[in-house]
Amino acid sequence: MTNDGEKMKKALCAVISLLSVLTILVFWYMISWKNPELMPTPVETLKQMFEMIVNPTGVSLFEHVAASFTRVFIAYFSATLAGVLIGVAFGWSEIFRDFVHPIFELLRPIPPIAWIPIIVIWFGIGEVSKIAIVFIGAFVPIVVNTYSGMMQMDPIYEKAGKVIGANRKEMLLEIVIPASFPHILAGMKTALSQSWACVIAAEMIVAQKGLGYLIVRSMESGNMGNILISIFFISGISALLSYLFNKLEAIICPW
Amino acid sequence: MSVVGDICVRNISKSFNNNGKKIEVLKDINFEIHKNEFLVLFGPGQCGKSVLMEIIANISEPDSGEIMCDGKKLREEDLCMVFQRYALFPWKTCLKNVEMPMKFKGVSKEKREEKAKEYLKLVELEGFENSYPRQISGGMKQRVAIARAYAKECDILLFDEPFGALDAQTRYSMEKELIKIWQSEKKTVVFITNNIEEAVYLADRIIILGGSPSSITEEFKIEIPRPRNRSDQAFLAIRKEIENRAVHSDIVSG
Amino acid sequence: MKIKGKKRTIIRAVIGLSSFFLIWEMIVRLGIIPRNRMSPFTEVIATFIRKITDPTPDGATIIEHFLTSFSVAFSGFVVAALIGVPLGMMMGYNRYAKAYANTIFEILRPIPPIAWIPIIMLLLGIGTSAKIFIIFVAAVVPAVINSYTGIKRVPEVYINVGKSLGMSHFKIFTKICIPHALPAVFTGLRLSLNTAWVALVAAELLASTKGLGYMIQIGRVLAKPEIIITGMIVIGCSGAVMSGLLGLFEKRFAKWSRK
Amino acid sequence: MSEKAKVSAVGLTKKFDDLLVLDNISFDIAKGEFVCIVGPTGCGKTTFLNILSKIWPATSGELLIDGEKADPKKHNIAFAFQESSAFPWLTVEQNIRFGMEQKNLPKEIINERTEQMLELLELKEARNYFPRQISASMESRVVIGRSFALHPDLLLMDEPYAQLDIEFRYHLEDAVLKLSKMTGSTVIFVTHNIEEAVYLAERCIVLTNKPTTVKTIEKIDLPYPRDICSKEFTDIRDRITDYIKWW
Repeated sequence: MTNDGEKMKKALCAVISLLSVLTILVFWYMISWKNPELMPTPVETLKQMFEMIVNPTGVSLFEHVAASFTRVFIAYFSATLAGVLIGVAFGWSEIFRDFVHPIFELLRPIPPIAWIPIIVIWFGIGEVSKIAIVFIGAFVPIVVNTYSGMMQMDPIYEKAGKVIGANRKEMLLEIVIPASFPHILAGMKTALSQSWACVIAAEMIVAQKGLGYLIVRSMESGNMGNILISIFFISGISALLSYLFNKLEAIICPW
Repeated sequence: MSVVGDICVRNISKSFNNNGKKIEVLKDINFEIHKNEFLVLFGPGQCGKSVLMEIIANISEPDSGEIMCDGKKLREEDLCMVFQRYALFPWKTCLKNVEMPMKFKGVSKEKREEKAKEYLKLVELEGFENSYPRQISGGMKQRVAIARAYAKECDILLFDEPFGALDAQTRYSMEKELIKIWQSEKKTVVFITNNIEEAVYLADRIIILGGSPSSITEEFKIEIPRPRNRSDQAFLAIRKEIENRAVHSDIVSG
Repeated sequence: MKIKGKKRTIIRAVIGLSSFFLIWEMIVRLGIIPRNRMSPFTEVIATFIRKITDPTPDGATIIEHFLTSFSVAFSGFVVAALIGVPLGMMMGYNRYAKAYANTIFEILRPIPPIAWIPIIMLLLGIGTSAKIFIIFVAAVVPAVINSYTGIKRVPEVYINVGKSLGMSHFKIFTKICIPHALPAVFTGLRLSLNTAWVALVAAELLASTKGLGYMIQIGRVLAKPEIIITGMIVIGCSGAVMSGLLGLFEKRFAKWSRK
Repeated sequence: MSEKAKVSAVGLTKKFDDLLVLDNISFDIAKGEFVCIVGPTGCGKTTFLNILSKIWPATSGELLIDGEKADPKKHNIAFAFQESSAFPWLTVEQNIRFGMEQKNLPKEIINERTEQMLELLELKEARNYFPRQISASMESRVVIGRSFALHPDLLLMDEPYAQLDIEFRYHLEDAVLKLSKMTGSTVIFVTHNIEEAVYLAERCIVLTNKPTTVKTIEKIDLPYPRDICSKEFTDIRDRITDYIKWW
């Protein structure tokens, strides 16, 4: 492919991807044209969003976003801490693995959303129950990835460690954990998207504030505009977070 | 703490059970390793050379027999090993990789950094202290691994087919370099290879492993003066002799 | 020590699990957690057996709940697979299809599947077809992405073999890229089946008259923990069984990829 | 350019943007000739081979087979790559048949040649195994079998068994020699190992460092099978080594 042929092909692709964004907008217009009272046109939604940000009525959009964000923040970091610790314990100590891992495997298939009813009964409808649900959503992938990272470590590292005189503690801290770090990060990335899914689900079912709550309230009042705006914020934030995560990952874990 | 006398490997046997079936790999191996000698263990592909090496390095336990030195069991602090697949830690720079054995021995930070720089100079890698293993070539990675082995400052160095993954020309340069380092800083070396030319180029003495389960079949003393020329007649004569006696006898069709 | 190792691990697993159930039983029996918040393990088992035939108190037997949920989730999954896999592969094969479809996917991907439920419910109501559409939208994303990466990650050396044999671009795609991508496609299908199952439970939690999601929701409303836990166990087990079955399928089709 | 030349390169040059990699390479190879290409480590041999096999287009210059422009669709070009290129989803037998099926050879010829290759390369018992279930040396034999089964006009081999144990190499070298004589294919064999080149080749093309060009072409007229310890062998080997020696 000569250079300019290549450039021309790339330009064509860019045009086509613009075209696809266009199709979404056209599709959106079609739906709103078909049932106007239910579905606002993209322009109306933008105006509504602008309106909500500039002079909010009642609970502002910002507060909803902040509520959801803090819940994810708290749950995600505690889940990461607990998940990595337990994942490493599974990988490193055979006794802990033999006794506790079967229990983890028993509870793992239950999706985090299925925990909502029982958690609400246990912790009521306060902040604790929502954070608990997000915690479960983030905790499981981190444990799974940390554990598999340690199991799949190349045995040559263990042999090399032994031969250059590393004792058990040094082997764990200096060799095994760094070697499984890429897997741990992969687990944290999945956990990030899972946490966002869980916080929305939890808020949709039991909350007074948060984007999930805003969506359900708007659903009941048939305010599609609000739903679309909240979805825009949800996907925007989680896309931004995973983008930042990838950048962070490239810096701290290039191997 | 240094190793005084020779090392003797006494009737080492090892077998694995591969889902029920017991496969004998090594059958009472006996040989001596003399002080500051460059000993090469030669054998065809899967004849258990690496298994024997890991037993010497006590990474794995033999079924029977032991490895004695100065009257007591050879200890891990007395030896270090270089692997075919380098085994450098990708998350550490070359300098930090070489520092690790000293760090595990509790050497202070400045001292080990300075010593590590010295060892990198020994393998002609000054200027690469802060680059990561992924940024350097296979030959250079192996030189860092050799520097790391020397950094442990033990008396015995074990090499498990270290140049197996390198192309022929890089292999020639690494062999020349290894002999240069070995002559400048005398250690007892046990070197595994399945390449006869490499064995004759490097060894003071060659021990041939063969048969299955493997046992010592031959032993050759190489008196050619160093640095050796791979095309001179004496070199080629020995190489031909080993080839006839050791290799063709039991070439296993792969 | 070696042979004993295998047996020892199994013994320890049994001890671990039985102590888990024992502690669960004791906590409730001894009243550490009050009866209306948690029911003991034995009562959950009893409820499970009773519920196989008895529709009270949530209006349907477990089997009816399961069948409702399974039929909706599975049909949504099948549609997602039939559309997602070929679309993903097409994206891998032709750069213009990729430019078109990939942009849409990059926009849809960050939206959590649950967030689709309100939009679709408002537009299509809360009937079965609405739920199937919800599950389709949720399940199609992993199917497409994994099929796409499966095609894209074909090692260059295999493609070069095809080129040196003078094979056409299409033939390389069908004879080399697709067979190599099969294991990745199956991983994608397993992921989308799991996503389908999760989206189904979520949809039922929000609005439904029958199904496992409805069962655990009603369990909460009626403050009957044993109903909730039974529902959770069935959801968990059926999810695990389905992905296990898919694993067998994969073994059959892509057995070369296993050692 | 003598007519009888089966394969000839005419002024092959390759530039990546403005980095000159291949600099005006020309040579002629007769039908059924076994030619080795040797060069210092990292002298762009793989780029050279990818151009020869038309996987990459040359910036300028031509490759001719039987005087025509070489084209994978028209001519029979086979390529044994360095890293193992047996398809993991096909069994050993299917792998060997794959090349011939793509060239739409008649059924009986495919069956006959497949049996022949399985027999010659001692892969008979492993015919139904997948590449992941057999040893590396057997896998490289599958690739060699697949390539020779085409009776190719031009067979390119890029150090096909570099990663193998040394003593398998002797085995495979003899197998390649036997097959090339039997199928009468013109072989271009690339290697870093000068001893291997002198052992195999009728003629040896020595390349320079980047930008790669032909330094010299050495004729090796020793009878087969050659004794690597004989005086004449080592003299030729030393002469070629001096062209390349960087260590």
